[in-house]
Amino acid sequence: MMSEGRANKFGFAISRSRLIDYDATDRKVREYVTLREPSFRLCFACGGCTATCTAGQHTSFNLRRMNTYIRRGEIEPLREEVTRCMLCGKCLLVCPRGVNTRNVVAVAAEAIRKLGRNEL
Amino acid sequence: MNSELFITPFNLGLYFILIYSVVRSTVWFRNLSRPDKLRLQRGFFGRPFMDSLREIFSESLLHRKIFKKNPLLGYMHMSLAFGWFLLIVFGTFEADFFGEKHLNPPSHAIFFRWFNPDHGSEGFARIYGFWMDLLLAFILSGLLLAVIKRFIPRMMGMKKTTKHTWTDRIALTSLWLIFPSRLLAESFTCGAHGSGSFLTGNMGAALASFLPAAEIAPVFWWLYSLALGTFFLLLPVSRYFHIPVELFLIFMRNSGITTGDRHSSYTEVQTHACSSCGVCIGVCQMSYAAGIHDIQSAYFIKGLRNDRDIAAITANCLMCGRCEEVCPVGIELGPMRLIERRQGEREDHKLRLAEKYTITRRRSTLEKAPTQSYGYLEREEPEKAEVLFFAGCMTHLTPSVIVAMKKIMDSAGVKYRFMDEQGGVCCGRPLMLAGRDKEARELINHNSDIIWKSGAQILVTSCPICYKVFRESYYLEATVMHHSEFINLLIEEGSLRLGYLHRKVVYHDPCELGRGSGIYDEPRAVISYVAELQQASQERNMSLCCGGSLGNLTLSSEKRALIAADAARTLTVASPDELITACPLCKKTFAQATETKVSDIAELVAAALPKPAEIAAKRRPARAAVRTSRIG
Amino acid sequence: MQDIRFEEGLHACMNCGICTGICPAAEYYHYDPRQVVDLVQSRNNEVIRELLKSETIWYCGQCMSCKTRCPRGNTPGMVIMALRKLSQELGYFTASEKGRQQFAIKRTVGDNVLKHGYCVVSYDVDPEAHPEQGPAWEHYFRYMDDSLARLGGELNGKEGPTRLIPDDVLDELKSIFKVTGGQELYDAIEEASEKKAEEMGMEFKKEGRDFEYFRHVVTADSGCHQCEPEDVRKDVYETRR
Amino acid sequence: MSMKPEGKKRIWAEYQKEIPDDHFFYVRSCIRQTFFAGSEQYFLKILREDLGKDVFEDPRHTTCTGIGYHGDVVPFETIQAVVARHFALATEAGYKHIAISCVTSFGIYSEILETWKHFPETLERTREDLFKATGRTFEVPETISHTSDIIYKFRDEIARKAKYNLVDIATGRPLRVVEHIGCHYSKMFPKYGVGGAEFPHVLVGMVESWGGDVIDYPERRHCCGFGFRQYLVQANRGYSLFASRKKFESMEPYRPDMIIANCPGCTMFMDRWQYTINEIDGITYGADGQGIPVLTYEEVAGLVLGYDPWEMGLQYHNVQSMPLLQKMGIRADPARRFLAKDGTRLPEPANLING
Amino acid sequence: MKGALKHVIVAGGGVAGMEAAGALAEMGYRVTLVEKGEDPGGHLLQWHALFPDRRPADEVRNYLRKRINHHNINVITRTTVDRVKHHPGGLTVNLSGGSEEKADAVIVATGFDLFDARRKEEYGYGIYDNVITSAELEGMFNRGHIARADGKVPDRIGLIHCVGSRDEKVNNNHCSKVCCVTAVKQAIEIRKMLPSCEVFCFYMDMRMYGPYYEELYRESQEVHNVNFIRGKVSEASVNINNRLVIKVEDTLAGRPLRMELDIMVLMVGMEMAAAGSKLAEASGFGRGINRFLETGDHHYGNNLSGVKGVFFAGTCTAPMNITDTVSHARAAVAETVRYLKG
Repeated sequence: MMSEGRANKFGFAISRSRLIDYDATDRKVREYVTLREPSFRLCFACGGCTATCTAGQHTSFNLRRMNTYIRRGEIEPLREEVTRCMLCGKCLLVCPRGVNTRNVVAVAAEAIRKLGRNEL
Repeated sequence: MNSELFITPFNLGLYFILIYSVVRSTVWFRNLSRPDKLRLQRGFFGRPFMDSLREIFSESLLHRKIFKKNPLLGYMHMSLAFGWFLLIVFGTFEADFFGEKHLNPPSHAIFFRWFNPDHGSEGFARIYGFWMDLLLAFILSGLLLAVIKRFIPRMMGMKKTTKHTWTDRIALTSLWLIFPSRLLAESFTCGAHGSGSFLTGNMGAALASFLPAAEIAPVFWWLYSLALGTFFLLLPVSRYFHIPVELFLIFMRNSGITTGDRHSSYTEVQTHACSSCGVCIGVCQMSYAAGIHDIQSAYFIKGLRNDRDIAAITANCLMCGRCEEVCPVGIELGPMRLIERRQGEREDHKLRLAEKYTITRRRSTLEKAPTQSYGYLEREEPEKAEVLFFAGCMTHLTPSVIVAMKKIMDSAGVKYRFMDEQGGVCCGRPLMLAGRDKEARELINHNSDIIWKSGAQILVTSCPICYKVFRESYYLEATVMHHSEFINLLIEEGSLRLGYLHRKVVYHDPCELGRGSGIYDEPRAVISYVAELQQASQERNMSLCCGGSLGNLTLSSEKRALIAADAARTLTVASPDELITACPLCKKTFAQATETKVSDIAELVAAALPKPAEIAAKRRPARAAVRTSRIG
Repeated sequence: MQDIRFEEGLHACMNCGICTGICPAAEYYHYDPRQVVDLVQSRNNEVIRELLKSETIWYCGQCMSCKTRCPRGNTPGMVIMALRKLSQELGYFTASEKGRQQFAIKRTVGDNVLKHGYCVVSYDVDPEAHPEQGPAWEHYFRYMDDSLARLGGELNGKEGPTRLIPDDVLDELKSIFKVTGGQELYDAIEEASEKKAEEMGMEFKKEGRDFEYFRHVVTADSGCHQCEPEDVRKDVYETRR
Repeated sequence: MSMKPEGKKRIWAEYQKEIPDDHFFYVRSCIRQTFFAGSEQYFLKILREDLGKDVFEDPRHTTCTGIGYHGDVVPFETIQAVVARHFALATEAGYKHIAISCVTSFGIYSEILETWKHFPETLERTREDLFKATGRTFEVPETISHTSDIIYKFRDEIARKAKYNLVDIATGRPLRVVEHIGCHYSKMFPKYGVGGAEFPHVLVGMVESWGGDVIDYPERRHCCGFGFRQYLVQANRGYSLFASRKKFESMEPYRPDMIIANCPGCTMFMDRWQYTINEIDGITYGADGQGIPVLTYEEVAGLVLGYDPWEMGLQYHNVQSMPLLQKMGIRADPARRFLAKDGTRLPEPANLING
Repeated sequence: MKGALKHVIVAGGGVAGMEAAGALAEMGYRVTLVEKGEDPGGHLLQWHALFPDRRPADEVRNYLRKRINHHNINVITRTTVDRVKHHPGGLTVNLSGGSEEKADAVIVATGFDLFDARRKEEYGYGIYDNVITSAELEGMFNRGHIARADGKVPDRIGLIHCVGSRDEKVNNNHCSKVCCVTAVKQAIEIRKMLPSCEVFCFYMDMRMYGPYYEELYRESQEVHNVNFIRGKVSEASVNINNRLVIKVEDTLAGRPLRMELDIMVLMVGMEMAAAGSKLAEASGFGRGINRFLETGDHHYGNNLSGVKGVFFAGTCTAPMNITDTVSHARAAVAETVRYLKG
């Protein structure tokens, strides 16, 4: 809606919806990631990666939530997020489903950059 | 006399390759960075020159390295290279000595027998002829092996041999044709004139007995010349280009030029110096343990040489460095891959050259903005400490190692600060391995800042991955030590009193610690001090990768498991009580792959510590911290 | 927390999210009733104190849609009401932008109740302050007597709509407020707000609405009530760490 | 729209609350008496004159403080006592059935009765509080009804007296009506609402027996967005508008002729926000950009019974109803919308929707 | 001769009843198997394939049919056991239609009823087309054809876990145990039949407690690309294209989510069977948690009824999968025999 953001002449602002509208979101990134790192599918969101994450000790980076967002096609919140990973690889060792977590982040970051340049 | 027309293919080829080599080498030289140019110039008029000649003789001609690894293969290469070399040298003497005039064109040496069909009937010439035949036979024997290797590689003790492009095939065929055709050409000529020595003479006589030798001879002289000509012409576009290029490589290397972190003449030379011999394929665990057969260094280099998109190949490597250890040509394969992993390095190199040779200045179109950014990291104010202990991310997943290190340092009375007790920040090595140096720099700066502020004189880490990057990419005043080194130091200076454990153990050299940083002896010294150390079939510079390597971003967990299982099997053949490593990542990876107990060297040492009661009595103060000079 | 609405509104939550799924606030603010209930359930006073000081508890619109569906019979909406009351009693509400707004509600609705006997009074809804009420209301407001008369009412009349509430009745209301703690809550809100105003260096008056602090709480909007991951850490959900 | 009506009927059958036939004690709504005084007046008129019922209103009754309660400045104990005071007035006047004009109040009354049922000690405490504060005592009423329940109960009687129907007389097409139920009507205590929480029948019943078609659209159950503090405080109003807009966009494809609501807040906001959205985004909802008139059930009942729309106050909605009246075949002179006491014309307000 | 045989009446011809009857007959008891339906088989009759191995339900059906095909077994259908009374010297059993039987022992295997999805009003079962139950989906599998009510091929199907389970709003606090794995199984079957159809499971917890269940779950993600969203669906409605619109919180994202579905499958749970309840009331059996039959001891006496000579078998005591039901029935037989041997 064009009216979102700043306060209008009625003295209040209208924020954007936080609803994930699955029929409006775009799952290109998900397809890209799943194609290049099939183990991405295996995540069952236990959160082990997030718990052990080195970057997560310092910032909001949350791989478990990132996977969820990618699956839902909710990319906006990830643009910043993906750049925070240090690729240290701890998550790789704790993942109970053997997801190649580091590559998921790397590929996702790549996909999101490409999305920005309409190369997806 | 138009009957000499047949030498034109040879001459064409020869002069082409000579001119080409001169041009190409000047270009390479011009493209060198200033310092490298100077190195090369200095090298050319100094000891390096002699070293190079020696190396050329031993490696390019005798192929000593290959000999060591595999005599049969070595002989094959030697007979071809060295044999041919001798043939040329003595052929020239022959022409010069017995020819009608001195200083002939090369063709006269190569086709000597054609020009002097009756030569070598008696006296010294006869012996010389015998010698020449002997050389030819020597080469032919190598050729025979080459043919066998081509069709049944196993016989030459090689697991895989590299695939060929069509130019390679033609070049190869012509190469193979050279000597048989020379043999036949000379034989027929000798047969016709009743000359020749044991090989060409007898064979000639035999052939002449039922064939019109004089008429057939020219055919094979033509073939001989054509084979040579084609070979020379195809040389630059075929894998055999490595033969001349290797000479440049040797000169450059001996002059002290290294790969560095961007594409350059040197990387080009290395690329072309690869003979695709396939030795790297044989030692690659990805190949024989994980069944991935298309990413090995030979293919990587070939991709570079043919300027293909090899992103997938480049990424899919453990970076364990085993191939580099065995490369007969001594190509710095690790650094080359790292360069290639950096997004768009090759394009930039091309652009740099373009800018050098065209007036128009073009900018890299590639987006070089960092993919990661760590602005969120907050500066820290660490407490002062003489010894700073950095466990490393991975070590936090093996708390037993941390506990062991604390015990050891406490028992030795070391005053230390635990830098990353609350997690800390990654050392940056994983990012570098992913080709993200800019990003890694951010982390390096963050950590360096803390280390400097702490005023530490020794920085001890439990993780070889961190260790390597601390040593190579951090600018620090503190001496960087892996905990195996540090423990060794504590033992040497007697501040650590240890009992002896009656256990048989085998030691696994972690890639980044062993091949990566050259630390082989300290861990062994420490282990032997507290337990019985078994030999491993693959150790030190040929030690295996555990499969957990962070050097590979794309390898699946299943494949990693295969590599780990294979490596563990190899290490535990002598059924040791414990498998000791010095890397948390190796420890974790092996733990899933073997029944044998896997421990870190620190854990082993901690187990050898006397019970608290015993040490309570008298404890020597640690001097490690103050004695840094001795280590530094 | 002896609020009846806790007993009524809070049994073991299994984090199914059925409440958030239909929560109008969750769609608009960075708000997740499921997590609020889960936090309260933790019975961790530190966490709950954080919650009482946070923006989070002020996002709910009390439509109570959550009560209809919860498979464990919880009512996040009622838990929120209890938290808000607590936050005001303890004076924590002034710690958050949305919380401070309680002062505005007290000075409008709250005061109306005891002054006029109604939550809303027509002559109080000034079109100037309520442009969104639109032309219809503006007209009605200007010609109140005529319009109301036509609909069969009389402003401050004896009976019917918007009749005058006599003083004896107002006294009854006031005394009810005294007896039941309503007045106490009013005072708590006033007191904490005055303190906050001072802290923020803003003008404050004991009466009415025409002063800086009131205008501030009514209009202030930091615009970060939708904070996504980045701010979440600072957000109360993360204080469990 | 293919849906199985029998399924809904089944549910309605399950939620038939007891609505008394006569003798109501009437309590007003702060919002309605302020913004839709006509509706309350016509509720009384219809019940007393058209249906001949006894509805008693005690001028001493006050607000229930509901908006204060849900604005979190009034404690539960306090509102219990205030409501108890109304019960006392009813008891004194000998009434056992409360008729509540406001849905917020209705929700609170039901919450209080439920609380007293499950926690009898709270009833006792309230008795004490009230007595201490006012010296009054009270009987817990036998029933509480929302005034829409009562209109619902007599919907067929009204239909029999109908002068107009919810039908487009030009085409004979039943009007497409969106019904909006106030959240607090039955979402908190489904059994207190006719038809329960998921498929409330209270308005559907009226619309159907007066000839209209009800639209079931995805956001039917969604809140109008009043959200108490979310509207009361200027800075929060985006929340309120956002919720209404969500509903409008969800009902838009069905091209509704009108919205009927049983909640003071909803009636107001769904009307006010249509104006505001129009001002901000230039969007007008409804068939051919005429907006969607939002009417109270009394207003609709009144139209059906043939009362003058301007006497009921339809002109005091931002979305004017002329197109709707036209469809229903009701003749009402727009010129007579805004009159002074003496019958003289007042200046007309600018930019109303279908002004 | 037959008269000499002790007589056991088995109430209910489902999995438990058939297994118990078969086992008893084998051991030389005279068995009367009373089934309320057209013929024995219970809920298995309407199932297409079974978890976790997706084997055809027929295989188990046939096994059970063979099991009761024994000269010692007399099967009475279209009949229910209304009352069991113990008195010295045996049991009197009243059957529907007024007839009375004598028995030495009775095994109650009245099983479960599927939850009546209409009670979960917000999901609009029985109101909106294309809201179906897991049982109806099995029917579609049997017919080998999955389609919307209007016959169109669905592009997206949602499976809603815990419908009528773990929900005090419908007075069922228990977990029905088998729905999670059933959902995963059905999701895979849908993906196989309609590879272009997206499938979503909406769950609160994935309770993959049995052997091969977790593997099936993994397969559904790895091979069949089934999507899982953690959150209990709040409500469903239909839009103007008669597509279902659901509201749910994606609890792993902590945000509300809206999604259109072509078909919404309600994974209906297990409830005490109505027939069983009637029998229990009349015969004074204890009713345990969530109205299932109360057994003598939860750990070592969960076939005991508290009434002499009466034993419980199968899902009348609690939700169970087929494996457990068969074992439970065999245990009931063991108890019965021990009782009859005195």
